Amino acid sequence: MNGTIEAPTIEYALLAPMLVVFGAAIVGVLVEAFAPRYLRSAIHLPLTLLSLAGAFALAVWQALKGVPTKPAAMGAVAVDGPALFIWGTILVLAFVSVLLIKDEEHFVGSAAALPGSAEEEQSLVERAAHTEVYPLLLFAVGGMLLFPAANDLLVAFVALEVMSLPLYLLCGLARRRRLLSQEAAVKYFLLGAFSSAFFLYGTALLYGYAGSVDLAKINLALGSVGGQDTLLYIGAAMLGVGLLFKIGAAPFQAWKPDVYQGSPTPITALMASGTLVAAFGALLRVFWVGLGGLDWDWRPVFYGVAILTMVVGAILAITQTDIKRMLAYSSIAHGGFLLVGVIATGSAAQNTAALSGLLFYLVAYGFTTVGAFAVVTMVRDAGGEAWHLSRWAGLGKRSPLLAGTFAFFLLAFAGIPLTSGFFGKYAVFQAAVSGGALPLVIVGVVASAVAAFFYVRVIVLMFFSDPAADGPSVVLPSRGTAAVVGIAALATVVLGVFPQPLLDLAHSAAQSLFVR
Amino acid sequence: MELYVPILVLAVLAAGFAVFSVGIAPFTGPKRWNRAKLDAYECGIEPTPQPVGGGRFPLKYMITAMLFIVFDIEIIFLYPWAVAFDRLGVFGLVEMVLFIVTVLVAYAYVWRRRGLDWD
Amino acid sequence: MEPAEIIQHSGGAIGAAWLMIALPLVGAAILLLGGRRTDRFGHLLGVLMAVASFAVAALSFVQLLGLAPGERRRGIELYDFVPGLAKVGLLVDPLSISFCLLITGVGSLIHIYSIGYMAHDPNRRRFFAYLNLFVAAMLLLVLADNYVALFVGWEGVGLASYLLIGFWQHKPSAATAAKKAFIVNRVGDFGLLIGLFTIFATFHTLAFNDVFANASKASSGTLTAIGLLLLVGACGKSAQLPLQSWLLDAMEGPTPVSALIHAATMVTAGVYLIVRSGPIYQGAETAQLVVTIVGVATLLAGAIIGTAKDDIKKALAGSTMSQIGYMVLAAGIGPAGYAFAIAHLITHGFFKADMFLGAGSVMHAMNDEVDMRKYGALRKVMPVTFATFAIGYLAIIGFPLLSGYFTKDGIIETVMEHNAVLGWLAVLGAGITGFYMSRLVFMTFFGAKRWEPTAHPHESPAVMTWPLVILSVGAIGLGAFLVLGNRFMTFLAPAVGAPEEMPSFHPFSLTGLATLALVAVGAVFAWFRYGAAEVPAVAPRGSFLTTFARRDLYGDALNEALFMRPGQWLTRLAVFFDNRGVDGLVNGLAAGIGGTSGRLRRIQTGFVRSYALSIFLGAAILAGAWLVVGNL
Amino acid sequence: MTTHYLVLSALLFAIGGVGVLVRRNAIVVFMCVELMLNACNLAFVTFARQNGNLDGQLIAFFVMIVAAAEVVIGLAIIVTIFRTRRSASVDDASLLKY
Repeated sequence: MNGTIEAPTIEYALLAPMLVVFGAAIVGVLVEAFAPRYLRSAIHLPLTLLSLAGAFALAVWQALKGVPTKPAAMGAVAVDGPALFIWGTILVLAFVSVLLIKDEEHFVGSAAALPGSAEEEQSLVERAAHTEVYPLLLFAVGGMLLFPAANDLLVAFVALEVMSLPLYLLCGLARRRRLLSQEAAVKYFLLGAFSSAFFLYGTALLYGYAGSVDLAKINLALGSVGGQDTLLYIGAAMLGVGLLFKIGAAPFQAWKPDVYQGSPTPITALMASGTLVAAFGALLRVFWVGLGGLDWDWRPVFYGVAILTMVVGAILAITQTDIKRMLAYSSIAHGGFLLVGVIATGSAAQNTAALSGLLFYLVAYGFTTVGAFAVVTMVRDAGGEAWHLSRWAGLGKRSPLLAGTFAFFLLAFAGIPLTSGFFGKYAVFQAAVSGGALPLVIVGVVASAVAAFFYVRVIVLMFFSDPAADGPSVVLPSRGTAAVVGIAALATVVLGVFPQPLLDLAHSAAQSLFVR
Repeated sequence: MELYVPILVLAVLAAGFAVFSVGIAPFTGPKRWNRAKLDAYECGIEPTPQPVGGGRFPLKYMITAMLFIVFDIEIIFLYPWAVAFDRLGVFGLVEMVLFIVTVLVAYAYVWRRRGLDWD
Repeated sequence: MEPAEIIQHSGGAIGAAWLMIALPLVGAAILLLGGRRTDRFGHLLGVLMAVASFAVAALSFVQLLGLAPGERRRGIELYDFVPGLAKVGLLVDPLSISFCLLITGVGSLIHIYSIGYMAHDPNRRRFFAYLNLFVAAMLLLVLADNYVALFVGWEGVGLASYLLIGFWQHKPSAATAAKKAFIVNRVGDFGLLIGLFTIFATFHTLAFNDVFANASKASSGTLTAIGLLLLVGACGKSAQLPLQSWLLDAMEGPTPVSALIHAATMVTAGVYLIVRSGPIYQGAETAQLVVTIVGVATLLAGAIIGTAKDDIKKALAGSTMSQIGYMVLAAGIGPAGYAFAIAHLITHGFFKADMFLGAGSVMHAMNDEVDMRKYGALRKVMPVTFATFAIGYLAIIGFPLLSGYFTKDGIIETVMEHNAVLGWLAVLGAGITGFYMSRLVFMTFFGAKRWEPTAHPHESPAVMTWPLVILSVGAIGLGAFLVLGNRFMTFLAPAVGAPEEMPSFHPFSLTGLATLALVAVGAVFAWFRYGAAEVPAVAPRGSFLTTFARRDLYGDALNEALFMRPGQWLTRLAVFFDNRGVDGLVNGLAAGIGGTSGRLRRIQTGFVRSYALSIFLGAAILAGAWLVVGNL
Repeated sequence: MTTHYLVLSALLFAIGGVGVLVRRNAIVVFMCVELMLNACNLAFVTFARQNGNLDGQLIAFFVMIVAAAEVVIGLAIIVTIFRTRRSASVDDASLLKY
């Protein structure tokens, strides 16, 4: 009972972007507590945007100052090149998504009020609003930042939950189609909790195997511990379940269409971009760093998962009649394309190529998908957003600019040259080919072709079908939405025409690979 | 062993007093009957008829219950800290203050949003 | 003489050649994104951008002239598009700079003219935005140093053309015409695209420099295939047979558009493509032969169509087809014809734009009436328009010493040396040109007044007439300037090569005299039919030939039979399958995928427990697979 | 000796997992998830003893906190949908499908 425990060193400067976001979230809660109702959103919006921008600036500053070569906070968090790149991506995408949230009344005024009840009427009359959306979103973004940087499995688990829990709530807050929204929240929550239990059990088994949850130590143990391979394999598989669930890889994809459809569209946009980026970052770190020595074992498994994911995503997208479900399946298929890059490991140079390809793809896809969902928010009829595809018929004749932009996003999803999507696929597939995964790339190309068929079908529907007489109207976008669509379209064009700067950036971020 | 003798004596005394008090009461006290004495004890409130199987309780208790769970379990971290706080030094203190402040923020939110109001 | 090497360049106006594209592009972006806020100065900004672009082009030209002839092919590297696969850069050489000067010069004049022409249109700003967009795309097309960027420009001008033809969307005919142009161009673009794929498959690159350097190593079969596919693209864009039908309908667009896009510049993109791809064609004689045949056929067809149209713009459109036919014909001959093809292209750009704008000026004065049978005797009312139009007219029929005389006769002479049959057909075409152009002029400016009672013709404002005057100056002198002393051929030689022996100019060769005689016969015949005689207000029924010509030689009927009907059958087939419940998929494979999809999506039951089951089973499979793989 | 605890933990995890699959009441489903988390805790504590370090015990604390947060959020969501639908059965919430 004597002697002091040495205080751990924590590199606050390195963690600053995350701390800023979490700090702003906590301040946001205080605003909710103490600010009068009419002032809340006026405070929240600048607070949220400023904190995201500030965190981004800090991340950039960190990257300029030099990328650290050792994990921070006693090995718990690794702020390395890829992590900084992913942080930047998530922060920008979150910033854009917030602009979308700000814009329209996507969120219910009083979540506790029964749909159609007098209580709800009352909340509408009072123009009540759940401004908690902003702090919740900041907490989720904070979790997204921590997840891909987590260098031990406990931190990863906590980050996973910090990221997911606010999202479960946000899913259930749609103003329109409350039943669908609540259903989405319940489904996402139950399945998310279920899958994170798998992740935790995997963590427990790996802890049993290696005696530590630190990724570097687990990797060291791979060579030295013998005779407990069953623990290791099952543990790795369980970890995989938790991570693949968040990505939406088959056979863990079932939640994605339902949740994407039911959630408020801005939240869907955030999930489809930010969460996917964060989850891929974490998957890469866990499997490349923690289980890097085991790649001969996990690669065939991921091989199968990638094929299944691409096929399921592309084929099921074809018969969708709901625009948001269609985009959800498209997101599943893109998850599959990205998994192709995860498998393309090998020499250090090969890893760098694969990683930089993945990073580029994530940025490109993130922007395009946020833009696509932003367009979805603008096409409305009496019941809210018009989700059914038949309602989109002839949109090109009524609002050619909007339909043209959406068509452009779809072409980017399909990977047509001169859009950002092309270079994403190109970079990832090229890395996969040089990594010896040619069959996988062939499946990928075929799946892209199948998916392209559906995207083109939507374009044809928009431009060459006659509009319905009582078709949906396109609301005049507010500045926020217009900015989102504009930014997304610009990013899609610029990355399609001038991909080199970002490819270079991704390459230099990937150069050092993940620290150990 | 010597160390525990006083405790043992105290325990015996306490137990003896309890047994003695309860045992002597029926013989010494007055015996006047009324309905209220036979009813179940509910803090002085008149008992309400309950459906079979316990029935359902109003949702308003749920929020209280949830708040209890959260704040109760957060405090788990105070125990390890309390045990080793002198060895953790200033760093431990600062971290714990940060932790408590964060919990207090949540508490403030609940309080301001009337989560603590009974009705 | 072989083309010169491309030299990497930086600095000076040529180094800033990208500005030529960027300036109008920025203009278009500002006008389109700025919305109504830019209404007040939109047209001025559009003009400014076009003129600025011209200034850059002119400075580049001057800088290029300052270099030794062998060093006049300057490559400008912009950036690596795909590392190791495609670099994007510009190629400033005598060929592309000629086009740049034409596009920005004539383009600027037409921008200025449009200020007056579109003065009362509420959407004038949008019009200028599209015009700027067009200029940028067209410049990209000609400045690109590789086929990818060329294709981007190619699609860009197609888009601008589509938007501008359909500019008056409220007119159903304009919307239909825009759609038609779009679809017919898709056929051409498809050919071009396959051609580009073939080039890439053969040479593993799409950069001009590398493709042309290796062209001689490819088999002539491959080169022929590539040449024919590129020709399909050229036919679509340049309205050559059999993809000509869209051009006549495209006259639904505002007249400045017809002048700029459908006369002076965009429709000549096909000629540019063929000339630029010279090294490919020179290894493929069959392809060259097909090019010349297409050219001759189109020049005759266009001329015949021109004779029968009463709509002044459609008559001019027929003439455009015909003149481009001449250029294609010359381009098909090889280095001997390239200089004349491009020279004619440039002079044609001037005199045809001049006449189109003149026609616009007439329409402007006549309440947008286009039927020439309702014109007549306008020369006194609109003296400036008449004078400039007459110069354009004399230039196109090849009146001695005017522009057309030098460039068109140059083509005819060259073709005659190459192949006498084609040559005489070209002479015949010139004769018909003399007839229909005279008919047009006599019906419009001479004879009796056949005006509608509401018409009060007047001369157009100065902002419209000055461009006419400038263009007509070009129509007078440019031909002589370019052709005499083989000035243009020498200038162009480093870019496209030149024949071993420079042609010498004979003022009164046999061919030249024959041409002049035929043209004179045509003009005199037209005078008696339309100048001296009464022109009926309603077109007489006419012979079978007239009907044939009026119906655009049944081009539409042919298209309908060749493309539309099969397309419709395909659609019906698809609908048939659709009705059979296979989700509107066209062929068996897709139907199979669709069916699979339809069945598979039932797995998504909506029950959260079945999703959990899939996760649970997935976890079991994953763990099982891991154990199996790990213990192998 | 610790093997027994590990087997118990695996059994609990499996019971929880199957419970999620077979029970209809959302609350019970959720309790099964919590059971899985507690199975993990048992495994952590056992491994901590086996490996002779305290990390596992520490992790158990964190897991409890996270589980508590999850309970609160889960109950909020479930109660909301229960109030709307007057049913806590997870099978009733199946509007989103195909």
